[in-house]
Amino acid sequence: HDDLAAYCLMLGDDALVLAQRLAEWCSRAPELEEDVALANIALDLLGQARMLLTRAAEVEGVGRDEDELAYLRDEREFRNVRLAEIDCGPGPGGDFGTTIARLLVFSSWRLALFQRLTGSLDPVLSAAAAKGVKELAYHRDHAAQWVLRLAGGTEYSRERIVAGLALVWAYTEELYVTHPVEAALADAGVGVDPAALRAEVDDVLDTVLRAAGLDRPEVRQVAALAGQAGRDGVHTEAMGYLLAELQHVARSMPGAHW
Amino acid sequence: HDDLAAYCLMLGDDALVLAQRLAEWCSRAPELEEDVALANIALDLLGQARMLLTRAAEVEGVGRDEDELAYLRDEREFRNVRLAEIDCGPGPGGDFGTTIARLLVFSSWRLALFQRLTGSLDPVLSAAAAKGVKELAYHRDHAAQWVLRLAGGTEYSRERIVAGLALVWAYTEELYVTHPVEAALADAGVGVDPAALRAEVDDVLDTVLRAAGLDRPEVRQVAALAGQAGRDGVHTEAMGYLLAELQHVARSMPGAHW
Amino acid sequence: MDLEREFDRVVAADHRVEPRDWMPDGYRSTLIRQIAQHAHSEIIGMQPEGNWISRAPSLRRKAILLAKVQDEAGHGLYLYAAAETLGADRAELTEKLISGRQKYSSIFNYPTLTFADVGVIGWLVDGAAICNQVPLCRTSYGPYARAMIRVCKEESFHQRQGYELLMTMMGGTKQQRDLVQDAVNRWWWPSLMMFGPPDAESSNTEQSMHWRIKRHTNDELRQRFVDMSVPQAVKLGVTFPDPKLVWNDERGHYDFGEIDWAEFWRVVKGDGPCNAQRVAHRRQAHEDGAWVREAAAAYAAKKNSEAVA
Amino acid sequence: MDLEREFDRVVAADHRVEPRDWMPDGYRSTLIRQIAQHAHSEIIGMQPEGNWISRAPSLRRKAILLAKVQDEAGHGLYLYAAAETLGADRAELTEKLISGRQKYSSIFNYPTLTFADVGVIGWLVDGAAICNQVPLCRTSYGPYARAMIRVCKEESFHQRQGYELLMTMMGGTKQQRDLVQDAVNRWWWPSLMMFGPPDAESSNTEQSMHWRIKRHTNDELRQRFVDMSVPQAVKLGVTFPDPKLVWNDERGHYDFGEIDWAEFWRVVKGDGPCNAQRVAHRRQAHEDGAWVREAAAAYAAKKNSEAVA
Repeated sequence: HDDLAAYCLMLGDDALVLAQRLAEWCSRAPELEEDVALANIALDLLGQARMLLTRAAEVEGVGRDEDELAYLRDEREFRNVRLAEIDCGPGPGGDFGTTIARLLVFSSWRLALFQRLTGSLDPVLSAAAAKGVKELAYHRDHAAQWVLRLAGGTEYSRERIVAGLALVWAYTEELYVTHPVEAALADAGVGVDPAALRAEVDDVLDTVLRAAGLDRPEVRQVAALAGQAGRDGVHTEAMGYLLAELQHVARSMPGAHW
Repeated sequence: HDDLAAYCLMLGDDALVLAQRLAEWCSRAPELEEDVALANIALDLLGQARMLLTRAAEVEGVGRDEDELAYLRDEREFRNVRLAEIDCGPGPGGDFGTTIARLLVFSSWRLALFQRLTGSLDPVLSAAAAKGVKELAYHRDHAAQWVLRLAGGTEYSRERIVAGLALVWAYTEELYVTHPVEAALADAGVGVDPAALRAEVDDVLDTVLRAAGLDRPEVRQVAALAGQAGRDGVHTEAMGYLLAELQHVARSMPGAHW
Repeated sequence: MDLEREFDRVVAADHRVEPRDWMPDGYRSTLIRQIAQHAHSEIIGMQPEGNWISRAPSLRRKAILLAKVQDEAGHGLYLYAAAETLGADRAELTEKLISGRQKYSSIFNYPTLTFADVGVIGWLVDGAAICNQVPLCRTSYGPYARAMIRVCKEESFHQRQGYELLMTMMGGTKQQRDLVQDAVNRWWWPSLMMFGPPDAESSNTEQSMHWRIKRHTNDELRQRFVDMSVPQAVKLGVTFPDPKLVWNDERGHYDFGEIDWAEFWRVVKGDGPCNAQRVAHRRQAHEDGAWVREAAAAYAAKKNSEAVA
Repeated sequence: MDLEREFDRVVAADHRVEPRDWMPDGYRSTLIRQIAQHAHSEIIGMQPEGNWISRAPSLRRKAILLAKVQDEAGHGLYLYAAAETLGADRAELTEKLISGRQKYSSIFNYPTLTFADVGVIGWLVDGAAICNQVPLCRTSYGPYARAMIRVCKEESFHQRQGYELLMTMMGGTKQQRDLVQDAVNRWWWPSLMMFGPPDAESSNTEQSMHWRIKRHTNDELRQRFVDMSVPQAVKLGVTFPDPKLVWNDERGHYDFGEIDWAEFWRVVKGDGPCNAQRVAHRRQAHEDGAWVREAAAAYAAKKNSEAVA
């Protein structure tokens, strides 16, 4: 049960944190259609996060709810992969190309994960996965379309998507590292071992890159800290600022209901 | 007493909020000497803020201290002028030129204010002012030197300081608007009526601009909201984000002592 | 002249003018300006509420708010599309917005200071917008009327969500109730200004009424909004910051105090708390996105020429 | 050869070599590299702690932290100045840092995850730095030795402040105590790595000892640090994450577990959690500031030529 709660937090936090990042684009996208599209994707992920955090709270069974998990946990208790939290723009850490690059990698990975998760013995996880698979397929296709456009658009846009892919690629190794919780739940038929996703995700990404005429980035991975990374609550220094913004109002008004 | 506490908050918040902004430059300044200088100025202002908030808490007499005032007030309770809070860089809202422009205007204004405040009948205010005057004279001179260098440096640096001055100038009117609390305390010989500072500050700024061969910016003022601005707790939308960062750790750990 | 007579007949009969129908130049240009300003308002209107998406204090409220701001982008899109049916060019309209040559609703030149503002904007600002917009669902120009039907439906939904947030907050802590009252105090008068200047000072009204682009005067709509809002405020447990607000049995309406028209005109003319900020934000997003739009256009052109070849 | 003999005599007698004295090329280049890496470490070291200035949870701690990070900038300045007395150029050294051709202390390639890290960096990281640096106050090159006297004095002050923060936190809530232990767990091993590889694998040590640039071996200093830190940990109420850490009566020292040298070399070679981030941050600041430095130089040149004319 502890493992299941922790697992729901992992998958829930991935979605929550990336939704928070994508929502930063709202009113800042390159065109209105993209404002709508990125908000849609953020909303899908927020919906996934809510289902998963609610499930985590339920399984945990100490009376917390999705909001207590989202707003009252400290940084070290968040379990998302670091790829979800880094600033890929519109902040100074990135731009639209970086955002698309992350979305491509993240949604390809999560789609492969959710496809397997539809067979989970946990009925809530399998239902969440079944719903999520459709959404994530759209997110991935949206990102892939933009990779093609940016790679095949202007010289400058090609530079930008190449730089964006290089930046986010440094966080890809972490996606395939099996955490003990994931290993245990995969054995139990409840969760998915991320190491098993690698070949499939690589294949998807290679297909997109090939269609775009791009090489797979060769970059140094951002290392874990003594073997620990996002799944262990070891985040990048960007995470604290993200949480400060996410949580400030909620933490400022103890006892309030919304 | 309520007025005196409110007045100490006004002057304290001005310093606290600008210190927070200036400290953002730490490790990001154009040269190491400037890292040191901006940190020094931020430290001076932080020291002023601590004296004034402590005095506000004392006068208020309900058992709060400087930290409760800094960390547990909501945005609408902060009393600083909006000039102190706007993003003048290193964030996307500005650059070094904008930062220097704000520092010039702010420190010229505050120096004139503190010079008069040395005669306050409140012994803590007069002592704080006496200490602050020396600091602010240095801040102003530092900013003025940079205005000369940027205006007389390269074509690009001249453009930047002109743009920076234009940006901050839109918040100058507010500096001379007399709040009822200021009026009451000025009458009582405790505070300073900011309206009385205008001629002197204008004169200082004109002198610097003339030496730099720059024109006084002619820009629209950022209006108050139905007559209310920073002194009434009506801030710019930048303020909430600043407070989220300032307060997040403190609010996340209720009951902690530091 | 037959064309003009036919146009007048269609309009007078409350039928719809469609894109390929003949229409007077003044009708076309008035409509383009009005629809564009309406579209701009939706787009600029994303900012004050968008300001709270990252900080919304519950996940449910975050989702509601994000969806609402997204709807505003959608409304902007329908409206720009309606303007395009009249021969306007969206890129040109955007240029006019970010260069300050075309206006948007002045209400968005006020800042959102707390999360309660999100609720009050839903209740009062969307409420006022609906009062203004419902009649436009029957406006004489077909594409505009149809866009407005969709917009109004979604706006009503937003208004209910805003009111529901406020109800929840009023049932919460004292701090929450204080935030709601504070937000109401700040947004009430600007909401009344949303109906535009008093009829006596309003230009264009007569011609627009004739063309059935407009169907009620500013003062009529403002009165309707006040009459609707007062009982809602009572139910909510807040007061409006107007000592002269009182039921007038004789008129069968609420009387209310004098609006600060000097403030209204200052904000319209550019001197509000956020005018410069709102336009700068939009311009920045537009400029930052230029390379992406260029890439998309270049890519589409390549694909087209490949398809042809 | 007289010059070399005189140099050897001065060094052997523990006197100081001064900038205008003759010195061997190897001595000069070794010193420049060492002083530059030390300066770079101070500058990069501003980042992990600077990360918490805006969020420090009390005004007193904010002031202490800002002053400390400012001191680090100051240390960087003294040290670059010391390197310049050997003929190095500060701008070139900076180029070497931001292009990754010169290193800085690997400890700064770890992230600061909570405010407790600020205290632990003060206690352990500054503590280890002091162990390394105190002997440098007697190093043979005069300007370096004098810079180190000032640096060490300030570092000791920082170390006490860090320890005092941790004492306060340990006397606080359970949440605070947990943060301290968590931070100690993360920083203990990297702190031990600060003394460099084991003597058996350390290059340059012998020559540097001969030149009195270095006065103790890595392992000697590491042992001194461990022996000093254990009682401090006891007093604080935290444990170090090393089951093999135990007093050895025979040696009169604490024994401790095997350091993960593979991790050490990975981080040194660029594969730490923050290597890319730290250098990118420095490069960005340097590039963003280029126009300001150019302006200052252009202005100074104009003033000079005016003074001449």
